[in-house]
Order: sequence, then C-alpha cells, then structure tokens
Amino acid sequence: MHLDIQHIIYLLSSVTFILGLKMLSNAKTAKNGNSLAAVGMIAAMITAIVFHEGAVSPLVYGLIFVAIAVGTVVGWLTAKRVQMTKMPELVSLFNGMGGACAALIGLVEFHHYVGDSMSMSVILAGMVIGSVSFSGSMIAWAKLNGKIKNAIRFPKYNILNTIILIGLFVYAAWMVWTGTGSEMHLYVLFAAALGYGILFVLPIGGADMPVVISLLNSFTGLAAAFGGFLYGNQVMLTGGILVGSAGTLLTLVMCKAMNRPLFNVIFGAFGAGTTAASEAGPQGNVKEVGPSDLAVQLNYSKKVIIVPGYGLAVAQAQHVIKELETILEERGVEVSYAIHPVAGRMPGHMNVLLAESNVEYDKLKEMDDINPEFAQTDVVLVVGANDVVNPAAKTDPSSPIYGMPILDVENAKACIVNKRSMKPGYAGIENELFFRDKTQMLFGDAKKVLSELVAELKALD
Amino acid sequence: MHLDIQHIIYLLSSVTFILGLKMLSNAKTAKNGNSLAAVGMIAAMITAIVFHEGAVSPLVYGLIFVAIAVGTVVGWLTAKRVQMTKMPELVSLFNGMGGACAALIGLVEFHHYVGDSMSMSVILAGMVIGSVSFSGSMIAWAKLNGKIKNAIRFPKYNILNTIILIGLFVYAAWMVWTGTGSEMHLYVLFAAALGYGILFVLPIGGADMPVVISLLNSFTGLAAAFGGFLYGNQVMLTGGILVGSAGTLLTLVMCKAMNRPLFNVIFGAFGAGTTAASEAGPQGNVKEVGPSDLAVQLNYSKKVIIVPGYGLAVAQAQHVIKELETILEERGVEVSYAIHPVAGRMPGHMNVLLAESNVEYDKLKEMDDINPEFAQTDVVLVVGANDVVNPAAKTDPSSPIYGMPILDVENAKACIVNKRSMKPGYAGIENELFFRDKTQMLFGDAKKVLSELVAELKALD
Amino acid sequence: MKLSVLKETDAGETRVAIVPKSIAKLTALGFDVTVETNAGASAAFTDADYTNAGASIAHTSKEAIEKSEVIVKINPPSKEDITSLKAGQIWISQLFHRLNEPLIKELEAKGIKGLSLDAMPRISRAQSMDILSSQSNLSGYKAVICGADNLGKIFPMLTTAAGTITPAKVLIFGVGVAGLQAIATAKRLGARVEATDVRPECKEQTESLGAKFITVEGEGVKVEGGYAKEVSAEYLEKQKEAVNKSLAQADLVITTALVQGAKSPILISEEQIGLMKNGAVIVDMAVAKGGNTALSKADETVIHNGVKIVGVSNFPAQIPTNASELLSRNIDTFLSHLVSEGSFKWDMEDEITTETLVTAKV
Amino acid sequence: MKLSVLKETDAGETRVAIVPKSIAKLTALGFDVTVETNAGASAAFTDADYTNAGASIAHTSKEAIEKSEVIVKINPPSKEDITSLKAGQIWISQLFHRLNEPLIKELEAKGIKGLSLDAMPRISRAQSMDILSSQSNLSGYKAVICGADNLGKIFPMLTTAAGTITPAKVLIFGVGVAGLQAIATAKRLGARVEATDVRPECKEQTESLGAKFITVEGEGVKVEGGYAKEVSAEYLEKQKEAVNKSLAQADLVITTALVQGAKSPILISEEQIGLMKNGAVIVDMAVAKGGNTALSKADETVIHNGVKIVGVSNFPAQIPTNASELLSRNIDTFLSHLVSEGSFKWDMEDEITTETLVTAKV
Amino acid sequence: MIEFFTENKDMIFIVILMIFVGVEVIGKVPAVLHTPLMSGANAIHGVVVVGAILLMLNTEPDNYLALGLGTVAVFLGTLNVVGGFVVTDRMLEMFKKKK
Amino acid sequence: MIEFFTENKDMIFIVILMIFVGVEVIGKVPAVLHTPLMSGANAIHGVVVVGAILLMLNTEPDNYLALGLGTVAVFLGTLNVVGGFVVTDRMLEMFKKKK
Ligand SMILES: NC(=O)c1ccc[n+]([C@@H]2O[C@H](COP(=O)([O-])OP(=O)(O)OC[C@H]3O[C@@H](n4cnc5c(N)ncnc54)[C@H](OP(=O)(O)O)[C@@H]3O)[C@@H](O)[C@H]2O)c1
Ligand SMILES: NC(=O)c1ccc[n+]([C@@H]2O[C@H](COP(=O)([O-])OP(=O)(O)OC[C@H]3O[C@@H](n4cnc5c(N)ncnc54)[C@H](OP(=O)(O)O)[C@@H]3O)[C@@H](O)[C@H]2O)c1
Ligand SMILES: NC(=O)c1ccc[n+]([C@@H]2O[C@H](COP(=O)([O-])OP(=O)(O)OC[C@H]3O[C@@H](n4cnc5c(N)ncnc54)[C@H](O)[C@@H]3O)[C@@H](O)[C@H]2O)c1
Ligand SMILES: NC(=O)c1ccc[n+]([C@@H]2O[C@H](COP(=O)([O-])OP(=O)(O)OC[C@H]3O[C@@H](n4cnc5c(N)ncnc54)[C@H](O)[C@@H]3O)[C@@H](O)[C@H]2O)c1
Repeated sequence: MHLDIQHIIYLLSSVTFILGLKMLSNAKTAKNGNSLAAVGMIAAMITAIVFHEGAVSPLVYGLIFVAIAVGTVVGWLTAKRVQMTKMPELVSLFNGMGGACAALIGLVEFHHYVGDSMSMSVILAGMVIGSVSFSGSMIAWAKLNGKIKNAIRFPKYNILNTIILIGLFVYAAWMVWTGTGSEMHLYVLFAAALGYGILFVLPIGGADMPVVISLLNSFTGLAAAFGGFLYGNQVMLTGGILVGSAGTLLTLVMCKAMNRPLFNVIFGAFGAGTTAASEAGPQGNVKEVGPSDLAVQLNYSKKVIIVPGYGLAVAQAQHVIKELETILEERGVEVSYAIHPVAGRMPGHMNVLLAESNVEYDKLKEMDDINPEFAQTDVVLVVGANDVVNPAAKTDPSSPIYGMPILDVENAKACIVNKRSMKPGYAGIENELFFRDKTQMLFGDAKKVLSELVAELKALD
Repeated sequence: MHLDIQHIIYLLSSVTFILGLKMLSNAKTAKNGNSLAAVGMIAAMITAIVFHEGAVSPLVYGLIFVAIAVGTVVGWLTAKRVQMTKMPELVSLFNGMGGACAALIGLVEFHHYVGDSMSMSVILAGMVIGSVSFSGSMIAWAKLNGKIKNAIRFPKYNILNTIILIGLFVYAAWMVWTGTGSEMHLYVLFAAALGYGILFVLPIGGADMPVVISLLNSFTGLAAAFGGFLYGNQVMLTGGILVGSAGTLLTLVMCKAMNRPLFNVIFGAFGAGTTAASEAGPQGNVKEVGPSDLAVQLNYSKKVIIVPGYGLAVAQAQHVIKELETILEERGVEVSYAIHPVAGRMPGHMNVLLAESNVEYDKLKEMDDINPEFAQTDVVLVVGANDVVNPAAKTDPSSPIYGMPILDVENAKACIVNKRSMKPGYAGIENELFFRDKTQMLFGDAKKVLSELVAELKALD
Repeated sequence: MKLSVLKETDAGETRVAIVPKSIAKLTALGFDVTVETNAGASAAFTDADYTNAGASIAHTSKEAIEKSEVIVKINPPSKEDITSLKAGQIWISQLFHRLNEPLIKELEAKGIKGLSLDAMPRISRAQSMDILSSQSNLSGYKAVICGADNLGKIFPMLTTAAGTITPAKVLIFGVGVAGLQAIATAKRLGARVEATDVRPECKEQTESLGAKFITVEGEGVKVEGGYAKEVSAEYLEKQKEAVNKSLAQADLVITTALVQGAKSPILISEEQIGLMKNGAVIVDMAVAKGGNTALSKADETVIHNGVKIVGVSNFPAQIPTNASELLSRNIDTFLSHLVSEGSFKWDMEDEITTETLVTAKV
Repeated sequence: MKLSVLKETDAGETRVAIVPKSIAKLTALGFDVTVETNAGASAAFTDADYTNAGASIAHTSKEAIEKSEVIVKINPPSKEDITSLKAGQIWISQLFHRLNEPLIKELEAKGIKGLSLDAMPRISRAQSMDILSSQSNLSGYKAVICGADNLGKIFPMLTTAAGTITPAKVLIFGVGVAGLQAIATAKRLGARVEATDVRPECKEQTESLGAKFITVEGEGVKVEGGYAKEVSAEYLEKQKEAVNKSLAQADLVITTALVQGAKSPILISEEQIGLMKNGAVIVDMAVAKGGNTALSKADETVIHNGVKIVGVSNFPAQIPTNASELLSRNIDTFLSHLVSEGSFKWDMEDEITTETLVTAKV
Repeated sequence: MIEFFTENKDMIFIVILMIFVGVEVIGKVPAVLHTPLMSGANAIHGVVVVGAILLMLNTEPDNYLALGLGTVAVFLGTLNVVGGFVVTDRMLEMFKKKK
Repeated sequence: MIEFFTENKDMIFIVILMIFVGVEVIGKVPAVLHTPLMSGANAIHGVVVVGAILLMLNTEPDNYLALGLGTVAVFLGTLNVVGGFVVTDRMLEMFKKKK
C-alpha cells in the first residue's frame, strides 16, 4: 500500500518535471514552471524518506536531515545573494554538486553489486559521468569566475583527451568484465574521471562556457538517470533522462545560436571566433547582446527611445523600425524617437527616412526635449548612430566633435547600440559609450538585425 | 526469444509513429513522415502475425490474408482515385472504418473476459468509443458528400444527447458491475453507441465538419488504445494514445483557428456563424480560403500577380503587401502588380500607395501589358479590388460598367479575392467572379489578413 | 477622312489636343491627320515629331480647317475658326454648351456638328474619354507644386542643426479627383494634410490616402450621382465653424469645390481669410468658375492681410506635356468609339454620342 | 549691448537675419535689440511680431546702425550702411572676404570689426552656426519644387484611364547638403532619381536615400576635409561619358556642384545640352558661382534647343520664412558662442572666432 | 484502483508520456497542415488492425461468428491504414515545389 | 542484451519516450530563455538527491565511511536542488513586467 502511493507520487513528480521544463521554455509561464518543478522535487524527496520500508537508525535520519537542512540554507543563501552577472557561474557550481552527488552514490554502492555485471555497468557509468560533470563544472566555474583566465592547452590536447576517454571506457569495461570488487580499481577510475573532466574543460575559451555548462548539465542528468536505473526509482530515472535529453538539445540549440557546431566546441577551435569582435578596441571590452535577449529586455520595458542615425539610412531599415515600434506599442511599451539635429548626412535625413514608413510626426522628439527624458527610460536603442551619442563631445576638449551637443543616452537604464562593427562614424573617432557598463552592442546590419528582433518579439508573445 | 524481438519491433513502430507525426507537422518533412509511419505500421502488422505463438489454423491465416489484401486494394484505389476536393470526406470514411474495427474487436472479445471487471471496462470503453466514432464518421462523411444537406436538429437535441451519453455510461458501468455475460446487453449497448454517434454529428453544420472529424479521429485513437490495453500490446497502446492526444490538441487548435470554442462545437451553436458569409449571394456559393491554405498555394507557385484596388488603400495595407512581395520573391516566386487604370478612387491611386512602400516601378504592370500574362499565372491575388475585375464589364450590356476594360484575372489558374464582405464596390453591382469555380474568397480587412498570410508564409519555411 | 488639329489660341493655353503618339492610332482608324504648325511647340512636341508620326503640317489654322472634315481643338472655336468652318464639318473641342448658347446656335446655323468634350457622361466606360478627370488629376498635383512654390515655408518636417522646421499644414476643400491628387501630393512632400467635402464617402477616400478628414455635421446637401448638386447656406455656415480652427493653422489651403452646372460655392469668406496666418497661401482651383474664396481673382495673385490668394484658371496648361498626352489619349479613344470602318457611326442609342453631340442634329 | 537688425537691401532678397523667436534669446544674452522697420515683412514677420517679442523698431537703416554696437544683416553692407558705420562697431553678415578684399579693407579702415557668417569653419561644433548648411538644405528642397514647377510633366508615375504617365527622371550633380535634400525631395514626389559626385562616399549617402548613384571611374580629384578642392579636366571628360546616357533621358537636371574657393565647374557643356530631351529642365544651383552648365545665367531662364536652363542665385529667398528662421537660429547661436556675461569674449584660441573675424584685429 | 495502478504503473506512465508526446509533437503546426496531419493521425490509429489480427489468431477455427467479425475487422482496419496513408500522401503532393 | 531489454522493456520505453518529451519540450525555446532553462534543468537533475537519500536509508548504521559519503552526497544534492531552483527563480525576475 505504501509502495503504491509512493509510485503515484513519483509519477506526479515526474510529470511536474516535464510540465515545469515545458513552462520554462516560455517567458510568460517560466516562473511558475520553475516553482512547479520545485514542488515536485520536494514531494519526491519527502516520499523517498517517508515511504522507506525497513528499519532505519535515528542516526541516519539525523544525518539526512542535517545534510538537507544545511544544503538548503547554503544553497538558498548563495543563490539569493549572488549578483545577476554571476549567475551563470553559480549554475555551473550547482551542476558540479549534482555530479558529485551522483559520483558519491556510485562510490558507496559499488561493493553491493560486485559481480552483477548489469548493475556494475550502471553504477560505474553513473559514477564516471558524475565525476566528469563535477570536475568539469568546477573548472567552468573557475573560468567564469576569473580564477582561471585563459584557455590552457597542452600540445595535442585533443588526442590526449580522446585517449583518456577511451582509457576510461576500457578500464570500466574491464572492471565489469572481471567483476572485480577491488576498491582500488574503483578509486583509480574515479580519479581518472575527475582528471578527464578537468582536461576536457581546460582548453575551452571563456566565450564558450555557457555551451559547456549546458553539456555538463545534461551529463549530470544522465548520471542521475543511471542512479534511477540502479534503484529502480522512476522519478530519478525520468528526471535524469529528461534533463539529459533536454540538456543535449539545448546545447545544440545554443551552439546553433552561436553559429558553432558542437563538434568544434568539444574538439578544440574553441572560443577563438567570437573574441576578436568583442574584445577589440583599446578602451576595454564591449558587451554583446543578441536579438533574443534584447527582445525580452524591450518587451518588459515601459519606455523605449530609439535613436536613429546614418546607419539606419544606409541599411534602409526604416520600414522595419516602424514595425518594431508598432509591435512594442502593442505590448504597452511607450516608444519615441530621439532625432539629433545632425544625425545622418543631411539636415532632416532622419525625418525623410521615418516619414517614408509613416512614423507619426508626434513621435519624433527634438534633442532638447528628449534629453531630460532619458533618465526615465528603460532602454535606449541606438540604431546606426555613432557621433551623435559620443560622450567625447562633452568630455574631451581634444575631440573634433567637442562642443557638439549630443543625446544623453547614457542616462537611460540600459543602452543598446546597433552597428555592424566597431568602426567609427563620420567624425572618425572612437566612441567611449560602447565600452560603458550600461551599454550592450547589437552587431549587424540594421535591417537584418532589427528583423530578427521583431521576429523574436513576435515569438515572445 | 521470439517475444523479445517482437517487443523491439513494436517499440520501433511506436517510435516511427511519434517521429512520423512530428514530421507531419512541418511542410518540408511531412511526406517522409507519412511514409515513415506507414513503414512502422507494416512492421507492426507483420510482427503481429509472424511472432504469434501457438497453433493457428490455415483457415485463419487465409482469412487474415484475404482481409488484408482486399483492404489494401480497396483502400489504395479509393484513396488514389478520389478528387482533391473530396479528400476530407474520405478521411472521415476511413476514420469510421477504424472505429468499426475497434468496435468489432470489443464485440468479439467481450465474452472472453466476462467477470473480469477491469478488462470488461476496457473492452466496453473501446467498443462504445469505436462505435460512436464509426457512426459519427459516417454521418460526417454523408454531410460532406452532400448526401445529408442540412443540420438536422431535434428540439432540445443537446439535452437529449447528453442524456443518451449519460445513459451509455451508466449502462456500461452497470454491465461491468454485475459482470453480466449477456450478449443481449452487449448488443443493446453497441446499438445505443451507434445511435449516439449519429445524433452527435447530425445537428452540426457542414462548416464545422473538419473539427468534428478531427474529434472523432482522436476518439478512434482512444478506442485503439483500449484495444492495446486489453492485449497488453504496446504498439496499439502507444499509437492509439498518440493519436488520441495529438488529435485532441489538433481539434482544439482547429477550433482556435476558426475562432470557435470547442464547447460550441460539441454543444450546439454549430456552424451558424460562417455559413451566412459564405452562402449569401444569389448566384450560388462562394468558396472561402484561409490565410494558411493560401500561404501554401502561394509558396508553391511560380508566378503570382497582385491586383490592388481601393480596399488596399482603405486598409492602408501598402506596407504589408510589399512585405508579402518580398517574402514571395525570396522563395523564388515571380511577383508583379497589375494596375488597372481606374483602380482606387483617383487616377494613379495605386501608384501613390505602392510608391510609399517602395514597390519598384518596374513591378507595376499596365492593364494591356499584363492581361495576356494571366494565362501563365498560378495565382492572382485580388486585394480590395472589385469593379476592375468584374466580368460583367465584358459580358453584361445592361451593367453600368459594361464596356470598361477589365483585368482578365479569370484566365489565371487560381484567383483569390480579398475583401471584407460580399458587398459591392463603387459601381454598386454584384461580381460574378466571386462565384466562379477558380475563385476563392479571403474575407477580412486587407491589412489584417495579409499580415496573417505573411506570418503563415514565414512559418512555412 | 481628313482630320485637323488646331493650335490653341486662348491666352495662356499651352496644350495641344493631339500628340504625335496618337497619330498612328488615328491613322489606323482611317484618319488622315493634319496639324497646324507649331501646335505642339509649347508642349514640347515639334512639327518634326508630328511629321515623323505620319501627320502633315498646315501653315495656318485656316488652311488646316479648310483641308479637313474633322477639326479637333481643346478650347472652343475662335471667331476666325468659325469663319473658316463650312457646313458638314465636325468640330471637336470643349464647348461648354450650357454656358455658351450663342456659340452652339452659330455652329448649328452653319451646319456644323459640334462634339463637346466636356459633356462626356461620367459613366464607367467613358472614363477613358473623360478629359475633366484626366485634367483635374494633373491640376491637383500641380496646385500643390504651385502652393509649395508660393509658400515661404517648406512642406516636410526637418530636424536640423539650426532647429526643427515643423511640417506645413495643408487644408484641402473638395475631395474630388483634383482634391484627392492634391492630398496625395502634399502628403508625399511631407505635409500634414486635412481635407473636407460635402460628400460623406470622401472621408474614407481621404483616409485611404493617409490624410485626416474634417466631417461637417449638417444638412442641406444634395448629392446626385456622385456630384454635389446643391449646398444650402446653412450647411456652408456649419462648414465654416468646423474648418475655422484648421484654417487658422493652415499654411496652404487648396480649394477645389465645384458644384455641377452652377457657380462654385464660396467656402472661405473675407472674414475667414482674416483668421489665417500671415504668410499663408490659398490656391483656388475653382477660380475659373467663380472661385471658392471671396477674394480670388482668375489668374491673379491677391494678397490680403499677408495671405496670398493664388487663382489659376488653367493648371493643366502648366504641365502641357503630360496634360496634352492624356487629352490626346482621351480624344483618340473618343474618336475610336465614334468611328467604325472609316466613318462616323452616329449611333443615337449610345449615351456617349448623344450627350457629347451638343449641336442639334443637322 | 545694443544690437540692430537691418532690413536687407539686395535685390530679390526677402529674408531677414533675425526672426522674432530669437529676440528672447538675444535679450537673455544681454542684447538690447532694435529692428529696422519692415525688416521681416517679406518673410511674414511684422514689426508687431518683433515689438511683441521685446525688440524696438528703427525707422531707417541709418537710425538702426547709429543706435547700436552690433549690427546684423545677411548680405554684405551696402554703400549707405558703410557710411553710417562708426569705429568700434561690430558688423555681422556674410562678407565673402576672399572675393571682396576692397570691402574688408574699407571696414578695417573705418575700425569696424567684421564677422563673416560665410567663413564659419565646417567643424562639428560649428554646425549649428553654419548658415551655408542651413540655407543649402532649403535650397535643395526648393530647387526641386522650382524644377517641378517649370517642367511640363509631373514627377510620379500614374496609371490612369487616359494612359500611364511614366515617372520623371531626375539627375542630380553634386551630392552635398543641397544635393542630398534635392534627392530626398525628388524621391518623395515619386521621380526616378540618379545622382553623381566626385567624392566616393557620396555613393553610400545617395543610396541611403533610395536613389541611384552614377560612379565616375576617374582620377584627378582632390578632396580635402570633405570638400572637392580640385577636379581635373580629364576627370570631367570621364564624367561626361558616364552621365551622358542619363542626361539624354533626364526630364529634370539639378546641378549643385561647387568647388570651394573657386569658380564652379562646368559639368554640362552646350553640346551635352543638345543631347537632352525637348522640354527638359535644368535647375542650376551653382549659378551664383558661375554655374555648372555652359549656358546658365544667374536669375534668368535660358531656353536652348527646347531645354530650359533655370538659374536661381538665391533659392533661400524663395522660402523666406523658414530660411530666416534657420539663419536667425544660426546667428543667435553664433552670438551666444561669442558673448559671455554681457560682452564679447574675443577668444583668440577659438577657431570659430578667429575664422569668422575677417577684418584685421582693430 | 491503487492496486490497478501499481500493477500497471509502467503502462500508465507510458500513457501519460505518450499524451505529452502527442501534444508536444503537434505543438506549432501551421494551419495549412491541419488536414494532412489529421489524415496522418487517422492512418496511425489504424494500428487497431493489429488488435483485429490478434483477435483472429486467438480465435478458435470453429467459432465462425468470431472469425467472420474478425475478418471484417481486419478488412476495415486495413482500409483505415492503407487508405489513410495513401490519402495523406496525396494531400501532401501539393506541397511539392512546381518546377 | 535482448534479455535485458525484455526484462526492462517498459523502463526502456519510458526512457525513449522521455527523450522525446525532453527534446520536444525544449522545441522552439526563444534564445533569451536558454540560460534560465538550463538552470531549471540543472535543478531538476538534482533529483539525484533522492538516490543519495535512498543510499543513506539502506546503509547499515555502522558503516561510517558510507554514511559520511552519503551525508555529503545528500548535502551536495540538496545544494543542487535548492540553489538551482532559487537561482532560476531569480533569473526569471527580469521577465516580470515593470509597472
Ligand atoms: N546631418 C547632417 O546634416 C550632417 C551632414 C554632414 C555630416 N554630418 C555628420 O554625420 C554624423 C552623423 O552622426 P550619426 O550618428 O548619424 O552617424 P555616424 O556617426 O556616421 O555613425 C553611423 C554609424 O552607423 C553604422 N552603420 C553604417 N551602416 C550600417 C548598417 N547598415 N547597419 C547598422 N549600422 C550601420 C556605422 O557603424 P558600422 O560601420 O560599424 O556599422 C556608423 O558608425 C555626425 O558626425 C555629423 O556631424 C551630419
Ligand atoms: N481611379 C479613379 O480615378 C476612379 C475615380 C472614381 C471612381 N472610380 C471607380 O472606382 C472603382 C475602382 O475599382 P476598385 O476595384 O479599385 O474598387 P471597388 O470596385 O470600389 O472595390 C473595392 C473593394 O474593396 C473592398 N474593401 C474595402 N475596404 C477594404 C479593406 N479594408 N480590406 C479589404 N477589402 C476592402 C470592398 O469590399 P468590402 O466592402 O466587402 O470589403 C470593395 O468591394 C471603379 O468602379 C472605378 O470606376 C475610380
Ligand atoms: N466615371 C466615373 O466613375 C468617374 C469619373 C470621374 C470622377 N468621378 C467621381 O465624380 C466625383 C466628383 O469628381 P470631380 O472631381 O469631378 O468633382 P467636382 O470637380 O465637380 O468637385 C470637386 C469636389 O468639390 C466638392 N464640393 C462641392 N461643394 C462643396 C462644398 N460646399 N464644400 C466642400 N466640398 C464641396 C464635391 O463634392 C467634389 O468632391 C468623384 O467622386 C469622382 O470620383 C467618377
Ligand atoms: N560640420 C560638418 O560636419 C558639415 C557641415 C556641413 C556640410 N558638411 C559636409 O561637407 C560636404 C560638402 O557639403 P556642401 O554641400 O557644402 O558642398 P558644396 O556646396 O561645396 O558642393 C556641393 C557638392 O558638389 C560636389 N562637386 C564638386 N565638384 C564636382 C564635380 N566636378 N562633379 C560632381 N560633383 C562635384 C562636391 O563634392 C559636393 O558634394 C558634405 O559632405 C557635407 O556633408 C559637413
């Protein structure tokens, strides 16, 4: 009877995981989805404790409770206190914990199943994968953290890694084959797996870390699933497989979004591509943003100001920008255009352009009228403008544009700049704005990128 | 050993069903998906025969082969010979066959399981649902066929139907409860279920038939799944459930696309809305087309001519039409505009309009130049034009527009007319074109409908 | 059949009734075309263009008239034309027969068949012969250009280093053929455009061009077959109220209101002109029929209180090339309608023939 | 400080240097403004507008000049102005100092500080004081309106019952400030527009307005700081070849090509004009500096072989209201740059001051 | 009930998962594919023919009524399967690019 | 192998279906949600803690090594679960409409 209810609860938990994950893939339902999965998780944990049959010493219960309590407090506080920007590394850290947990289960359970080749395979697979996930995640965490700065690459590291991987596999297979119960072999395998995890992630550049974390995430899922198989526990099995498959797909999707095949991510040529664009410029690093992230940011803003410049005209993106305006206004976002007196290449260039796509005259704001408004603006979207938003005009007396009034886009809560490259504009000078903390660059031809943005916005609904 | 391979094949078949259905939901892969599922189906059928354990008389084998052979030939020929426009009714017919099959299984198997309440429930459920699906599909088929013309409604048919439904349920429950083995009860239940299926579909108007067929389709899936449960046969179970759930969702999606809640579809108020628009007009019936069907038609055309009229200006749809042009040209469709000398309300009205959205001058064709081209045109899309494509100008000397030259849109392979209603245009006269065989009406405000069309086209890629 | 095209003699007229492009069509209809020398010069068509197209040149109008059975001109015949005309000839031009009874009488007396282009019935199949439409359309465009040329401001909004120029406000009275084209042209140039008319269907038409319509709530308007036939004084009062605010802000006003067969209505009184901005411009397109403002004078520019009132009676003459092309196409279509196998059909069942043949059957 | 605004005396000039809107700003700067009576009349600003804005009115230019330390005008001082001027006064206007040495000498001799508006350096921060830009821009618009008014055709393509009118072809020489605005305006009106320039970056700029650029492959062009400084004869030959096809099809040609500090280049020879269509129009905006065609005459319309060559030397004067507004804003920004706490700074480190102060330091 | 559940827990779980899969698989189907998709699904539920075959195989060779009904069932099921797939295939013809 | 399959056929089927569900569920996720989704999935695989708990419950109270490792495992698993869900929740804060 007990057991039966247990199964029902496990089943329900699995369903919450599926539903939760599904809801997480839509902006509107994501938060609830997360909570739903959390509820399922709590239920599964309680079920595992409460419905256990057979005598258990109070000591064990005590240990479990203490471990859970401490884990909860530590986990909660860490997660609550972390800064927004540090979240990805935290995800990596937590992922490592899960991997370690799976590895430990394997270590402990191993001797119970010596000789049973099926169970041994399952245990060793779970342990190896968990260990790789653990050590790999730790390296990823250290990299994102800045504790490890550069991609460390041994000569021929690819071949080395592949050999280790094969070695791991052969060694584990041999253990199962011989049915050895030797703890020594177990720990050697464990250590080798940890080592492989480290070597696997070390050569990979920082820019590719999110992909790696996603991959390690699906590894941990797999490790959990092996645990489920071992215990014949459905919720572990389904939860693990779910994460394993969803995580793998997610990894592929992320690779696609970054335009790098997964193969490159795993076998070198890592993070070499993107750094060039994003780390050029003498004044430091620029932050890039993609159309999809920007779409969310815009969708959930109250007030957006668009700053058009010559690049909008070059791209002939006037119709798309109007579409963007329309869709944002439909979502309840207040949109206006800040027209700088010398934006473009002729007086009134922006007016001519925007009139063509029927932007209302009333939405076009003069510089003096709109400058005070930036402070109340959530997002400024600078499209193909450069000199007219260059703070050097105010701060650098040696600049050729010194003294020219500019649009104070820096006062807004966030500033997105769309242009094709880091090349300067008409005046031929660097623009410090691009390197500011609040600024994110949206690289690409205005027409193309804005079309993508519009598509993402439509998908968000 | 036999049994094991059997399971693997069933499993693979189930997977082909899932994959097949998935591929069917994307235009590019749909055809392959259908073939894949078909392969899975053949495998499942062969497996069921080949891996059967226990002695079977040759007579039985013979009967099976004959039934399959005849079924295959009849099914194949019917499906191959039917006209495009008659396909929906054929789907309904085949669906009914599946339902009947499920019902027959129930009828035959019933006496084997008398007393086993679980199995009895499963059998009766499968039989009832199969029967309803069978008789309902037949009615739907007859309606689409024109054999039954109007919605036949008994007074208070809703209440009547609900009572019968409850009756069916209570009766079946009672049979299970008493564990009766009486064939009489079985046949009464069978007959009642058939009756319910008829009464369920009879009151529903022709326009809603696709939704009903989709619903009955998911019923049949459910019936098959019950069969699977009964035989502990995984492929039946999974195939049935898959269709049951996918079919239900599809039904809901179709309802949404038609803007009618499923509730209305089942409980009356059926098909009342759309018939008014589509059946008005003294000259006969007009055929309606939706943006999504049109999207396919356009996407797979080689040459499309757009005929703009005053309605395009009223809707201010000039930017959307340009977007449509761009997307079609990207897909390799040749698009041009046929400008009638008096389209709109002022000379050159269409020029002014289309210039605003930067339609190239070279794409605008004069009437005399384009009239010979219609014959080589796959689709003519008439947007908010009426008088300028009215054949009465050529054929009806009593018409006020007699003698005015018109665009010969009738010569094209298909003609789509977008307007909001069946109301006449400037000249205040009926337009026979709308009732022609080749013509389909796309009702709605031009801007709105064309936006939907563009969205559908984008989704098609 | 011989057909002659005369050079226009009216002051300020620059158009020509037939352009070289039409000669081939007329020849195909069976006409032998003679063109008075320099007939097309002011519309940028040389005598050489005509001869290349297959016409011959006559050196005087007298010569041209005497040579042919059919004579084509845009404006009514001059005194000399009439003297040269002989019985049996066919005269085609605008004749304004309702306002010009003596002329019609004279033609009838001489035994001349007069076909009046301005009497073309406004039915669907006659649209391609309707010179009023074709010329009004060009006038609507040109009136805006003329307004833009006279205005001390530019039309579009421009944000420049030296400040922002606000868009010009254009107000258009009468949303007929000319009014619609004026709306379209002013919109294109970047102005804010408003329009008003007595006919309610004009609201949708105005909006179909992206402009704003000022609706006048009032009665006393008689609309017949798409034309305003009569507008009561009470309505005009209501209209004043409704438009005064727009009028006071307008930079350019274009008036196109005509009432068929009557003097054009006065839509802007002297007092209302007083409300307008210093520097504003009114282009009165109805000035040939009396004008839509109290002060307009035909072919003069009146300045009142800083407001320029430009009255142009013949806008098409300012775009002679295009105007002549359209006219010529109207006329050649008309002729091809009248003629069959080398001779006139005189089909008296046909509305187009009966309405345009304004001289009594002779 | 007292500042006077003079009424322009040059023939055909309708603008005014300061508009009422600027008075408040000047007052805030510490100026006491006097305006010569009727100075703004032709630009639609009345004396009342000025007094309402806080200026006083002087009845003669003499009175105005004698009253003030600072005198503002658009055009260089007339003979009488100079007579009335006294040592220590500051004169602000266009002075064309490179072409006008005697005048500068005369001012220096009288001990007058002359600030020349046309000498404004074309640097970013001076953009808002640059009258060349602000006026060229308006000229570019107006040149198109002028061309449209002179052309016997309409700009847009129109398909009508009387046939289809093909869009006008407009060809623009020189894609500077004026050229760009001309491109934009002609595009808006519906013409097919092509443009050419010696500076290669103009291709992108032209295309950014939706027009087509004709690239001339040739050498011998010296571009300095964004200005064409010198163009070799060889290049001009190449250009001819490249544009001749377009020229032969063009309905309207607008030329805006200037070379800084030199006579404007002849881009269209008499022979090339011969290639053009009968009825075509050339608007020469460079006519004040000699003109871009072989036949252009300032403020005259020359007709050659059926081609109208319209030379307008002062387009901004045709849109006096907007032109004056922008000028006035340029000048008041210039003054606020020169003045600090109620007096002139004469900051000789400042490029703007040193370049515009064209009289020797007195 | 709970008993039934425990006995069939895997089956039930499969059913639940299958429902998810069914729903997800349809997901964002463009409206143009509604009819072919419905038709394809229709063919798939023809899998009920497997049941009919099993029924036949398990029927004693002298139970003529059952054999008769079973044969009809196999026939109808095959009709459903074959007709369903073929008609779907034909519907999808129109998605081929005209060349 | 086949034996193993037969024994665990339902399990294996569940695994296969689950893979489908996992893949489908992600389906068309907008790129903005990649990170929160990864984080949510990360929390879900924390379900491995259930294994750690079961391990503890099945461990003899005197196997101190196992108990120690087990406790650590439960702790780490809980960290994964709690931290994972909370951090995901925080990431999703930014999807709230500003009012
Ligand atoms: N308005 C006037 O009257 C006038 C006249 C003459 C000069 N100017 C000068 O022009 C400048 C105007 O400032 P601005 O901010 O408008 O222009 P800007 O400073 O020239 O910057 C334009 C930016 O647009 C980007 N861009 C070009 N093509 C693009 C495309 N297809 N998609 C996206 N981005 C594109 C360029 O960066 P990438 O190359 O990296 O894409 C460039 O940095 C001022 O310096 C002003 O003084 C103005
Ligand atoms: N061009 C000229 O110079 C001129 C001048 C005067 C008169 N006319 C006359 O005007 C007519 C022009 O022919 P046409 O075919 O262009 O126009 P039309 O015959 O007037 O037909 C326009 C059609 O557009 C539909 N429509 C209106 N608003 C719409 C919207 N928002 N979305 C979609 N459809 C909409 C209307 O049907 P629903 O109401 O059902 O939507 C109407 O039937 C001719 O009869 C011509 O003689 C022309
Ligand atoms: N054959 C055809 O179908 C055909 C051909 C040409 C024109 N039309 C139609 O004929 C109608 C009239 O065209 P038109 O340009 O020759 O008209 P018009 O030149 O006679 O008059 C111009 C406009 O002034 C308006 N008007 C009159 N009194 C007014 C007042 N007091 N206040 C405001 N406006 C006033 C009229 O309503 C009309 O719209 C239009 O609807 C046009 O579309 C039809
Ligand atoms: N402060 C600033 O940043 C600022 C202010 C105003 C103008 N500008 C820039 O200065 C440049 C010149 O502007 P402008 O309008 O004063 O120029 P301009 O009036 O001196 O000359 C007009 C145009 O004629 C062109 N031209 C000269 N010779 C030619 C030939 N043989 N064939 C064809 N074209 C020829 C020139 O290249 C120029 O584009 C532009 O790039 C403009 O954007 C910059």
